[in-house]
Amino acid sequence: MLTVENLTVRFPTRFGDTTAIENININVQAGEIHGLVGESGAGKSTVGAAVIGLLQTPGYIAEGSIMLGDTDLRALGVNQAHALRGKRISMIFQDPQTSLNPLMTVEDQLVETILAHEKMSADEARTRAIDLLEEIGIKNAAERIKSWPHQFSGGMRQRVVIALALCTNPELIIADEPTTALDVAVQSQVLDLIRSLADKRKIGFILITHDIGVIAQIADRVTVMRNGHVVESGETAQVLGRPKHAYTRALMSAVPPMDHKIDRFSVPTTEGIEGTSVSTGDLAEQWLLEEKGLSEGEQKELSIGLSIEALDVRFSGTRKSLWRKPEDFIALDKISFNVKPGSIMGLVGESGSGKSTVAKTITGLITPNSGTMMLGNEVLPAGKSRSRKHPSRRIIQMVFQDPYSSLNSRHKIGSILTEPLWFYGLEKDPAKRQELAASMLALVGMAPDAIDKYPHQFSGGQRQRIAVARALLARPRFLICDEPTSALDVSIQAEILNLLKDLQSKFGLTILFISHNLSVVRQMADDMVVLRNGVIEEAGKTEDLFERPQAEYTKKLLSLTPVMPKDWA
Amino acid sequence: MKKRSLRHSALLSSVLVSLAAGVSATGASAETFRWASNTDPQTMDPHAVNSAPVLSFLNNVYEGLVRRGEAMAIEPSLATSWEPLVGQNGWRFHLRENVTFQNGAAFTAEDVLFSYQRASSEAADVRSWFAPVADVTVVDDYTIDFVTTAPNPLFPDSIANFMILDKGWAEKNNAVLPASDAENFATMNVNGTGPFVLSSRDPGVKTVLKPYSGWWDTATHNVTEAVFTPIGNPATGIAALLSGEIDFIQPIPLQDAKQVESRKGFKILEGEETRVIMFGFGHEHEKLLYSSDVKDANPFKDPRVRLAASHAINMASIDRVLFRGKIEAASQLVPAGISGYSEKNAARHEYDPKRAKELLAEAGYPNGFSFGLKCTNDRYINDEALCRAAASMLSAVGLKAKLSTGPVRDYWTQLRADDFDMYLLGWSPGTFDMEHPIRFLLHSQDDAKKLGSWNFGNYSNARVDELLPLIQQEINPTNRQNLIDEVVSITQKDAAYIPLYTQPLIWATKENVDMTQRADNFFLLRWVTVN
Amino acid sequence: MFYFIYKRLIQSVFVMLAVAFLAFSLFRFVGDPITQMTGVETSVVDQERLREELGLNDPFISQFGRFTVDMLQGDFGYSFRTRQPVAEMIASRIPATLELGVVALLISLVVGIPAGVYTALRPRGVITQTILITTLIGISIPTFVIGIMLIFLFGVQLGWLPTFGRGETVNIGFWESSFFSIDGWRALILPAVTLGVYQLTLTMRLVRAQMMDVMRSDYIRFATARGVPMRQLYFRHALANTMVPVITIIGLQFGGVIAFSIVTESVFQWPGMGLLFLESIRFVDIPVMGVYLVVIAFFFVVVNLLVDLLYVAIDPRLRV
Amino acid sequence: MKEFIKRSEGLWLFTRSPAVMIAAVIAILIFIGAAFAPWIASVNPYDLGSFSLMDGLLPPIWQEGGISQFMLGTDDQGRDMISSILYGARLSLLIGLSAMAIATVLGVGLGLAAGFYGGRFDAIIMRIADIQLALPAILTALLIDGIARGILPPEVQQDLRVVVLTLAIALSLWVNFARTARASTFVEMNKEYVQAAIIMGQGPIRIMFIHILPNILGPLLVIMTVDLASAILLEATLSFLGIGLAADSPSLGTLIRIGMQFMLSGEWWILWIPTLFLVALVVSINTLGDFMRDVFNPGLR
Repeated sequence: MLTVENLTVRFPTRFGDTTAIENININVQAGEIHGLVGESGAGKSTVGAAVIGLLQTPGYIAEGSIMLGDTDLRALGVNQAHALRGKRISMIFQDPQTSLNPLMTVEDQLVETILAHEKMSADEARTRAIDLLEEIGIKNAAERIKSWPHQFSGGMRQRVVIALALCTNPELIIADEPTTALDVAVQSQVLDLIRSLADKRKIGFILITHDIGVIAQIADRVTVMRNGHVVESGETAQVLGRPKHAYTRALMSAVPPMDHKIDRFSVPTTEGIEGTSVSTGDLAEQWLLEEKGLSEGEQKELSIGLSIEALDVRFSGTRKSLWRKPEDFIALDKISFNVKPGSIMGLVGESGSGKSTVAKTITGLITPNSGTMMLGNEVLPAGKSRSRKHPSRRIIQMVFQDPYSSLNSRHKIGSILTEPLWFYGLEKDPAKRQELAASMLALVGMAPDAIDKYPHQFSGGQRQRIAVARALLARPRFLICDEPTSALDVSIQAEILNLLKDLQSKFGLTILFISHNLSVVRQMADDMVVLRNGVIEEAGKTEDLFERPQAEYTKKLLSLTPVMPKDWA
Repeated sequence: MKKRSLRHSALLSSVLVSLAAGVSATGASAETFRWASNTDPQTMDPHAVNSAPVLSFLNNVYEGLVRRGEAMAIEPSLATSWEPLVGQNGWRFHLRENVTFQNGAAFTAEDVLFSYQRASSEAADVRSWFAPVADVTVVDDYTIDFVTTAPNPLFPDSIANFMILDKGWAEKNNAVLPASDAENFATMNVNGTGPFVLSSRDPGVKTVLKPYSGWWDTATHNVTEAVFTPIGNPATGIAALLSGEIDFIQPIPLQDAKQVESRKGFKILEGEETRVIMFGFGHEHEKLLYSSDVKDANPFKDPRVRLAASHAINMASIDRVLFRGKIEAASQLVPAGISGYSEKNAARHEYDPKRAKELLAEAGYPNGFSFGLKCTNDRYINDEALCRAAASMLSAVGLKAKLSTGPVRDYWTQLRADDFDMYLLGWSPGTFDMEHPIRFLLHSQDDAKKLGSWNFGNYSNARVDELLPLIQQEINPTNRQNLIDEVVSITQKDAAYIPLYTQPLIWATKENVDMTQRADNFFLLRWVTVN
Repeated sequence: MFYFIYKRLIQSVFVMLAVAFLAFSLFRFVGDPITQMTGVETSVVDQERLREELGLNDPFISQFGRFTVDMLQGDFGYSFRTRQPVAEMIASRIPATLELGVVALLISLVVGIPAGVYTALRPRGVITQTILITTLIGISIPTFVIGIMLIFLFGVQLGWLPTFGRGETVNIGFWESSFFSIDGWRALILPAVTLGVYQLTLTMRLVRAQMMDVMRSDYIRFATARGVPMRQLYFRHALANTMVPVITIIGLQFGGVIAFSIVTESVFQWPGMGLLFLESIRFVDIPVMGVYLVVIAFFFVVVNLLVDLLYVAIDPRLRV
Repeated sequence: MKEFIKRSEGLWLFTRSPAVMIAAVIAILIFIGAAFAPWIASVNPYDLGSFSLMDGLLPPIWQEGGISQFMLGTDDQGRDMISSILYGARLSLLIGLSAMAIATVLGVGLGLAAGFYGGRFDAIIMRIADIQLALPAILTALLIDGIARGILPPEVQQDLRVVVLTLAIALSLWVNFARTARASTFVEMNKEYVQAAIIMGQGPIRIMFIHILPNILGPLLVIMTVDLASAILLEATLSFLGIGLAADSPSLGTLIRIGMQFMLSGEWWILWIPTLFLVALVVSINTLGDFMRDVFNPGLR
């Protein structure tokens, strides 16, 4: 049905034209879900945009043909192409939060889209819209259709988005990361919906995603892309189960398995990191170990634990009326857990479960309503009562989720890295600070000359390494990693996870590892806690929890996470 | 505008102006006469405020015992004749009979007495006119006596703007006294005996007058309705005139006169006001306030320094460039034509920078000195430009003037606070007699006797102080002129002030309108004819 | 939401009081009302007596207290210059200024929004560049020069429009309006254009920037991807979403319009509050100046409140 | 050279937009002319002794009566127009730049603090901003002018008019900066680098100025250019309303105000030459501001 041949897209820049994708061939049949997988920068989205004719200016199609049935999409005029959009090809975007016009009701948007393509009365369009909503699984659609987008939850919103894409019975839907912003439970429902639409309505899908698990779960065929080229293409089971190409194999091996724990990830390719002489990191290593002159083994005994007792956090709600008191929102409901010295504790939960609130409370960003926190044997003052000079400010360090915003983009790497040394008074001599920072970069696997560059000159994975280096330069004993890899590609994720593991074991760090990704936690954590709506659902040894989950919620989470069929791996 | 400049300047104004020159304005309607001025009369109460816009406007509605003719001379109005009282100081006025107010009430001596009481009350701003009056007595319905404390030959001249209200009307409407803090009936309503009656008033926007059919005098105007609009921005005013929306405007900026005149259908009325523009000094200050080099002395105490300043000013070039040849240089504090003007002392200190430098050297300042010159920028025609030019001329002889200009709203306050070294002042004698400036500007300051109240620098000369009462009381014109000549000669020698020029009057009107331009800048509708 | 409005009201009162206080304190420095109120021949003694009567010798705080208390009781005092009640003077001038301001604002919206949309959708076009440069030149010439230029062009030269004033007005109750006569409208055009040109440029540039931003948003891309007609896309989707920030700025600008109307009114002899205020400054008419400022602050506060309500009307997310 | 230009996005864009280049050339010429006015101008228009009324009202050289000594003619005082304009631009730019600088420091400081602390502090700052917005610029100018006159000794007042005017303009412009800085700070506050700094225990001053400020400079720079232009225009307007500078030390605005008197009298150059100059200056500053916004916000291109 859709045949893309030799598609090449170029973007003119001040350095001349750059090629975004080159010689892409893709074939999608009716009722087929065609997965398009690859890491960021692979050109997946450009393929989708080129097919629907919405390339970001000034990009242009340099070569190739795109045929939808008998229609040559490249031959269409501007108006014809626009008329075709929605009618025969539609598209779903990643974030349901931003995909809907916030100022129009769902009904308006549906009716408008239907009327744009079909000759019918507004009433008929409305009836059709309601039917559509029913079909994609919105209950009480006749009522709900009058709502505004913000009145739907994330999953429901993505359903509305799909309904909008379905309005006029398109032959092809391009779904660009349709579930990336969703929790696992919702993700699974949306994927089911897509599958059933493909089967029932015989719609062809191009499913663009970086999540190999998702592909494995629903795609019929898959195309693996890298740097604008097709690496491998074919039946899903064949490509993922018996990959021919080395890249695909490496990619598969970087995916953390859900069903067993592995020691280290085998890293597919390098960003030119391993090549740097590891010996330059010796200085930093020595420095990290030299505290009180202990050897590597003894250092571990200095490890510090954290115990949390009945921690309760409430946020005051917005006042809705003059006479009513605002209702509090309970973020954490008297939770207690214990992070053993020198261990990694995993904290798992869906969005809104309170994971990040835990991290913020421990770091003092949030003042809890009640509860105590003990760092080692000492009480950790909470929130605002923790003085700026409190020793825990150094002992507890944090690695954030978004490597793009966690480094100040206007500061050089050197100044970012030496800041803790200077600030905590760990090293008085500025020259030594530079030296140490450079060495720490080597320790986390980066070239020491990065010190003179700015964050934007690095990729996400490299930035996350820098963030880890910054945390280490405070000589921490306790590290909080809040979704440290969720913004990264799977191969980079593997590298960072390896790095964290290595450092943890070498320096006897205690780590609180926060993630929504169960398979990652399984690889990383000794113990884990499952959090839901501010309440601990289950806690225990990681292996026990995965093998013998007790709580219903944990079971559900485990069952919904897309996994690759065992025989593929 | 020169024809040539058109070819060279593609800029809009020239084009506009030149193109417009060919378009004739629409003719003024004989029915309605529209005129504009830059200030709205702030009240309709003739006694509340002693300001030219109010008095000028109300002269169309109210009348006094006497009035001024086209040439400023006193002529009978509500009084048909007057003579000095016999046996005591003062004047007797014989009132006109068969005069009715605009509400129909008859005019009698009681109304004059009432108006006197009203105008001399504490709430009246014009009460200073009646400072010499000891008593007023009604002799009969049409005769009234004003008794003065001393012989006062000028008294009838000084009350030309003393307007008569109807006693009954004022009492009925609770306007016995001028409004002092709140409004009263008379601030927005009128009831005079004059040629025009107020038809509607929207303060600051529009005031409409209609002829009063019961006026005692023969109307020489042909105006059936007169609409007054204040227009503050001079350019807007000119535009309104040129577009035909108004028939007459007073005053216009003098640099625009040529442009208006060059257009078909418009003309300019030029004349001289009675106002003399002058510089004053801080005679009594111990030291200069604004000097950067002379800190602890006041060179202006020395008449030679003041004389030097006077010799430094080139009136001819000020006239040519700034005033486009429209001003008359002044030698004394009143212009020629005002009673008491000293023919004997008509010569100005001529422009002589060399002499000025010599005088400065004699006074001990061969290199001059710096000082502050204070000026208004919104009070007199071209006041700011004048001061800039003067400062430049003074600097040329070594009198390095630091100019500071500001709006008039706090200018007098600064002058009263002695916050100046040298300053600009314009003076128009309210009585049209030389005695007026002598009393206000030349006599030593004396708050109790209300003398020298605008003599900010406190110029003080014992002989002048001695001469003022003599002048005030002298009935014989020749003797009186001699006394005045003496004052003028003393103050000229002393260079008490530097009189500069008489302020010009530039009015613009449609060509088909005839009117009289009076030297006090009053515009009276009764002299308007629209052809 | 009611709580929100309630909070807003409290804040507004505070803002107005503060403006009144600031305003009042500045009048002490503007000049001396007495010398402006009296003629040249008035003696110093009489001036002093008048000053005492008007309470100008009282301590500043008691003057301000009296001013505030009187005002809260609805007594706005009397003008020093004309002796008329200030409330009446200002009230009679409000319609002129408001009508001028509203029409100027309308011009800026009616022209500015489409121009902003156009220049956003065709960012590289010749027309766009022309519009951008012309408006830039328009706001670079001081308002007073533009006003006089327009007067001479349309009033004197072409004779199409009046050069000053409001023309014929119609009274509707206390409201004196120029909206109900041809003459009134003709008189309104030039000053409104003069006043509106600056706002127009601001509005246009703002709409343009916002529009360009919105056009890149996901929901516009999604709407494009499902083939919503272009016209609907631009005007229903994009423009509506542009409006939220635009309204804020326009609301703030209304204050600017009223303030800048001082210049426009003085050039066109437009009998509004600004003209009255300028005259009041000239004559140091403290009561009028004080009330003017409070009225301005009141407008500002009301407009701000309206803007907040308008937000709620436009954006369903704010309707809690 | 070409490679060097390509390395910087801004420079590259610059070389590709002729309008921006022209604007830059004009702006630079005016800035240089203004900065070096005392060395370029033939006379010092502020020195009363250096010109003569005798030379008054001479037209530009290409018009009949013009003389080569005064290329663009003279005003009613006999001042050379070129010199007046150069000195006027100098003063206008001085006022504009310092007003902008003060407004920036004040506005950005308050906006940063409001965004950083939020809550009650933010509310108070924003209400102060409201009060400022409710006071038109002319009134602020009157207020400052009045206070200065009330507290300063007379001999310095005249010299300080520039300061007074600058302060008045700065006060009416700071709100823009405060609002923008506040909004941007709110955005930055949610970024993790700020949280990292807070967690470390760094002081608020350091976080605000070392960490946040460099990240919000982009939009502020745009406002700075736009406000520089408005400051220059505002000064002209205040001058028209009679609270500007004295006529003997004119800024561009004052020159235009004075020139208005000659709109009809035939001496067109006294009004239109400074106006043309002001337009050129303001348009080029604004064009550069637009260009900067485009560079800082690539999405708008």
